[in-house]
Amino acid sequence: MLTENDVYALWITLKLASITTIILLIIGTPIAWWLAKSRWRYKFLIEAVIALPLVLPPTVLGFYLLIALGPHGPIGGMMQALGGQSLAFTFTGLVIGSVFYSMPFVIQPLQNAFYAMGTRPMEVAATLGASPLNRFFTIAIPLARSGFLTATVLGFAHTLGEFGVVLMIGGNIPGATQVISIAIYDHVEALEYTQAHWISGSLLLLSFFMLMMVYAFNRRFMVVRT
Amino acid sequence: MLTENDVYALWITLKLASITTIILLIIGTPIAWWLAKSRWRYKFLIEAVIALPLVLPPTVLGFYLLIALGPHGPIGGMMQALGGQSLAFTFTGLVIGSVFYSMPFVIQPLQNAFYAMGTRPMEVAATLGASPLNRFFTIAIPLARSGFLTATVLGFAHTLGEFGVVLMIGGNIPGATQVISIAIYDHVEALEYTQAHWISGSLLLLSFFMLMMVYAFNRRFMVVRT
Amino acid sequence: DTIRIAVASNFSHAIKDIAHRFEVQTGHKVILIFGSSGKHYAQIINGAPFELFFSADTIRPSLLEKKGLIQDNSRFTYAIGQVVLWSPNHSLIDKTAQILHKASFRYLAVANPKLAPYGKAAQQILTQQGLWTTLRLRMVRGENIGQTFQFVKSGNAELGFVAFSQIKSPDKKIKGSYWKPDQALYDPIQQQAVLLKNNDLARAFLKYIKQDEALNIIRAYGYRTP
Amino acid sequence: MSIEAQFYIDRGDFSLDININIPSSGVTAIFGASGCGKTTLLRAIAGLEPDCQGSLTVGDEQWQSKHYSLPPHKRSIGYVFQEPSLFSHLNVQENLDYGRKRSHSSRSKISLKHTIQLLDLGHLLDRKPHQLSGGEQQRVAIARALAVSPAMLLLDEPLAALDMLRKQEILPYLDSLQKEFKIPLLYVSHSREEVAHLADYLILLDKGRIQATGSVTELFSRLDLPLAYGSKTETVITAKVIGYDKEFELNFLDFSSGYFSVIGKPLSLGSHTRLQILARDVSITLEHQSKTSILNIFPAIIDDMRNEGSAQITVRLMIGTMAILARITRKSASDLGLTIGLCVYAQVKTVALLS
Amino acid sequence: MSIEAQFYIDRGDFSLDININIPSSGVTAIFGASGCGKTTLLRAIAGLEPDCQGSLTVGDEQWQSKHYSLPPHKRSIGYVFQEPSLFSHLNVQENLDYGRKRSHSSRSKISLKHTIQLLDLGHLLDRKPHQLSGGEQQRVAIARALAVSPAMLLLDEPLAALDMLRKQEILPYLDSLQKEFKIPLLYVSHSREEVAHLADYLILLDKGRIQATGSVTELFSRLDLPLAYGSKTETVITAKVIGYDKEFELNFLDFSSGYFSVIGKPLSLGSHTRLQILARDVSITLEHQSKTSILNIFPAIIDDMRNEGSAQITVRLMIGTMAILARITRKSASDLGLTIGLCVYAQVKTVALLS
Ligand SMILES: Nc1ncnc2c1ncn2[C@@H]1O[C@H](COP(=O)(O)OP(=O)(O)OP(=O)(O)O)[C@@H](O)[C@H]1O
Ligand SMILES: Nc1ncnc2c1ncn2[C@@H]1O[C@H](COP(=O)(O)OP(=O)(O)OP(=O)(O)O)[C@@H](O)[C@H]1O
Ligand SMILES: [Mg+2]
Ligand SMILES: [Mg+2]
Repeated sequence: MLTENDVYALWITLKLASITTIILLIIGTPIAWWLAKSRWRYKFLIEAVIALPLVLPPTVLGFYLLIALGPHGPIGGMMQALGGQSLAFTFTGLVIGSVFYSMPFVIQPLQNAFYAMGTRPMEVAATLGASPLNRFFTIAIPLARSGFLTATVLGFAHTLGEFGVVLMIGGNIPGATQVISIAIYDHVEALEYTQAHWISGSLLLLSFFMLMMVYAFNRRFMVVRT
Repeated sequence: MLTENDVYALWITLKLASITTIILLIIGTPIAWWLAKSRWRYKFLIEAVIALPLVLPPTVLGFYLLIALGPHGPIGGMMQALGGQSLAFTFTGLVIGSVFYSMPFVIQPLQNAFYAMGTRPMEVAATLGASPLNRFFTIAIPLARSGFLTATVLGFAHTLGEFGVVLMIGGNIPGATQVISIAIYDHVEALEYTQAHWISGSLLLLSFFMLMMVYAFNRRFMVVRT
Repeated sequence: DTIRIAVASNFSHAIKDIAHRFEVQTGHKVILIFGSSGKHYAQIINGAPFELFFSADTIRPSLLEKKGLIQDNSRFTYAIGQVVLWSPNHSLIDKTAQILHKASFRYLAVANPKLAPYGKAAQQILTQQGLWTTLRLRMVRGENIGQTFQFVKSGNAELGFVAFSQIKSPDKKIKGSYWKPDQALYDPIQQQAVLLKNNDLARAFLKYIKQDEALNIIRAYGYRTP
Repeated sequence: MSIEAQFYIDRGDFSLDININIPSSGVTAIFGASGCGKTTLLRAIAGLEPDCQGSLTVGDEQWQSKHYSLPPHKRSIGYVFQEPSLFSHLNVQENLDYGRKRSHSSRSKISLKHTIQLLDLGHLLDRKPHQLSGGEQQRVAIARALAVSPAMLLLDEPLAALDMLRKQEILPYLDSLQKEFKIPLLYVSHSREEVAHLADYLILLDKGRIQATGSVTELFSRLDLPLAYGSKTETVITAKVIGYDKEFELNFLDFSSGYFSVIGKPLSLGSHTRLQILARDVSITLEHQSKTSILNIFPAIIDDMRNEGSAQITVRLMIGTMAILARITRKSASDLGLTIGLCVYAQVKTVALLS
Repeated sequence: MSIEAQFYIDRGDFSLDININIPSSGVTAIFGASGCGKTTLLRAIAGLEPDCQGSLTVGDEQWQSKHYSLPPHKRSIGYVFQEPSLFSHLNVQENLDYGRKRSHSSRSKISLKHTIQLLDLGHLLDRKPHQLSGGEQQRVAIARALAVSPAMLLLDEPLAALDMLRKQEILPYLDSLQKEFKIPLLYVSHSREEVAHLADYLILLDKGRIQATGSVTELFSRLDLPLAYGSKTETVITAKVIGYDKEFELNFLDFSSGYFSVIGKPLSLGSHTRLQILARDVSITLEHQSKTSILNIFPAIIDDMRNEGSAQITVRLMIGTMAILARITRKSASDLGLTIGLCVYAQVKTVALLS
């Protein structure tokens, strides 16, 4: 059975995953577009940097983020100098960490989708009077639909299951920064297996339904290519 | 400075990531192809299931895998009935866990790439006398190149940084199942921060060079679309 | 009022019990944050909002003390852990743990001696018996004592050195067979707590935990008290 | 030996339902309005329409029957799609080699070198498809299909994107291939000119159904088919070479009831050749006229007249046993008092050699 | 007002280097072999070639100069690409609406309804592009470009994939649009017929360079251009409507030195119209002949004769001050003893109204 804490953790998790995914889509889309279309010689350096956060174990990445966000770290120090609060152990901190960590899962599929689209549809839209921004929204995004789907699913799911980073910079504070993945982990650690099974089961079921809906819905809007 | 153990862990990590990626590409490619091309009504169920392992925190997933591999679990029980050994705490077990966990990162980009290709190139190849398998290798795979690149990078990097699952079912046996991510984690936990920085730095540098090479190399073979 | 207490995972059951009573008696709220002590340490030096820290060892509290991050003279030992060799199999372990000498098992689970005091204790016990090197290849190492327990519990390791507190709880009978080594065989596993902030409620909690009511609970969960 | 096809494909708005017998040698043109099912028919023959029901026999091989369908890669065909459809990851040379390497046809090979030369692809071999112009892509696609040395060629408007001069080079080449290698050729085209030039046999499609099939000679002179309307009505006839005038480069070609003088290179004596006469090139006079630049003038009898509902009429003239069509204004017909059965002279301004 | 373009694009193997002045009204045809740079030129005008250097002035607007290039979406053009290039995620209706919604042209709108009807797209509006045949896609692409109500139309072989009947419907429609809305039309085509029908002005391209520019009338009667060769040499002349014969549906069209009788619907009296005369349709006689179905016979003087190195010669005849080309066999020329300066009769079998 779910405790009140667990329910709250689930709520925080969904909030975190949604916000992270939205932010990732917002900042990832222009980056992916640029990566797909730019002819800059040293683009590959940026591409390599984007995939880097992946190779560090999440807890370690979280550790470094913690140092960076902490009062002695560059970001945290800056925040404090500006009179702001430290971001560590806050929900905002969680969002920053998750965004950082799930970035490649959003950018890479989008980049591929934009690339596969070719230049022609955008040229046609331009001759039909659509401004760059307008054609980006009315042509590029719909045509990159399956890339967006993948990006969203991977980004969202990865943030759901995200753990190490969140544990480190979130501080696992129930009701504030404890997400469901850590709640399950805590139950497992505390040998409360039944509880762990329950939450895992609910999470899986919920995710399965969400994913199923997304994919089933997507079928209807598939862009057919020949 | 890297200890002998760390170097060995790095070696095991690279071995694990390579083998996992290869296995994932081998089993992921046909699945992705099927998902991209099939017109089966309930395909979306399979698509949802494939993305599921993502939503569980890795440690918890590892926990369930551990139970499954154990003597009372379905897989472990079967193995024992067949007279085999338990897979937990072996390198093979690690590979199984990693494959399971990194699956969606390989399948999704491939599926998108196959989908974006459309049907025409394969039809043309057929009329030119290429058998289904032959045209799959000579047409579909090269055209899905950027999908393969993404799948490989995401799969490999994710396995490199993989941690929870490996920690759980690997047993962290130095020289056998201790991977570099756990080694860094251990250093962090043991407050040996300097050591942790060193290994993280080396891993990042190594990964950066590998990624850079891959992307730089890829530039030359990009399939241009208009 | 509310206080936040970072607690080593292995002490979770006992402290939940204690905190609950404390809450009932005082009407204040206690938020418990479980995790590994290494992580908590890293978080505390980076400004985590904890009032109290219940570590699994003595090292981290004394380091914090050295750094001047705790309230003066607040460091004290709240519990002393006991290590046991345990197996869910009722007949595996006899009173003298002959099985260790016979080595008739595939895996022995031990917590990482570098990270977990229980692992260090196990190491001391085995070294004294001249088994540490001979059994090395059969040992699987849990990152912490919780994971070590899971290795054994899931049946993947036949037996392992776990915390007595993990198999003993006030209301349940111990399942399986175990051997409780003499206290003299290893350095006492002192678990220390420190007060991080000058907070009245936190001081009240510390006061409460030193009273008999709390000490009884601690003992009922398989710890000794100083 | 022939190609027998019976296909049924249902797509809701559109269905293809045909039963045809295509000669397995020579050129068969498929003609019809946009959207009438030409591409669909070719795809069905190539085995690319999975929902196609019916049967297909090519020579003595059964390619499709009720319960069986030979997979496309085992059908020895060369297919030029309506869009060039080059492999974007291969350069031109590799595109050309793709099919050639996989061709296990035992028949004598079409020389790739010659094809490359004729389609003027030599300077493009290292290019990737996106570096080619539309017409260049189309030429590569044609060469790629030919390189397979297939047992049958399916061409879907292969020359649509090419200029006149290029067409005039490629058409005779396709024709010669077909003759030399005995490859039946199925050819979709919107151009009556191309069809008249190249085709022996014609399939007229309309909304997924066969409207008419037959030899080009036959169909082109039938007044009841849409072919006879528009500005390009023509007659195609077969004649025998009986002589050559070296000085003026004129061939003399005998048909049942007279001979034509037709300009061109000397044809081999005694051989049969195809001639095209556009109805618009035929004028009618009541008297035999001399001192005119028109060389081919024949006595003829008016066999039929059909008003096209405009200012023109189409007149069928019998020169002996041969029918040709003439298109003249209603005014001329009235001025000259033309009626069926009247004896007149047919003046043929231009006769084109088709083969 | 006119369109002045000076472009330089370098692609290694190929470079486009032109400097032209295109009339900003009427139809300008771009003609040239496959790969000569026609598509590249249109793309440069549309602003789609980023590496294009030079300048472009359209009317009084500067679209490109050394340091500035008006972005493509601000150039009020309608562009039909060589491939249909429909938006695959939109259905036909949405494709058509895409440009129309974004068109902020103040000029009077082209009626989409009428375009749909004329291009016969009514039954396809709900379809996605992959459900259309090649020609159907092409028609949608044309309608989509027109729906923008652009200030200039760029058409890259828009009719290549269409059948004859369809072409005959669309050509006059394009022509009427151009007249009614005063939209200059740049038209790439490989078909001399289409060009003769539609174009006022002609640009001949060869390997990225201008080979010739000028009015169709002028270029089509120049013997030194490749246009004058091949089977389709023609003359285009302008004449004035002076009368109509209702019964036989004949227009009488006055040119400087006589009049033509041409079939067709009544033209408005006094208006000027364009006529096409194919060289192959003109025969020469020494005497005036009657009792012939040929209506248009004029006295003429031989102005020039050019041997095409074959059995035919092209003769330029002056009918008064108007030049027309005739193509006859060398044998006829020799039989009739034709020489420059000789007085003869030109018999014109067919005169086509172009506009
Ligand atoms: N990316 C490129 N790199 C190099 N050459 C190119 C590239 N794109 C086009 N070309 C060349 O530029 C020339 C002009 O191409 P363009 O498409 O303008 O020809 P076109 O006149 O439209 O021909 P077509 O009638 O075949 O469509 C061609 O010779 C072509 O090979
Ligand atoms: N996927 C589809 N769904 C529904 N209708 C389709 C589909 N594909 C093609 N059609 C319709 O089938 C008919 C035949 O198409 P086909 O491509 O064979 O025509 P076509 O004769 O080749 O025409 P064109 O000369 O324009 O290329 C067309 O009316 C087209 O609209
Ligand atoms: Mg077609
Ligand atoms: Mg072109």
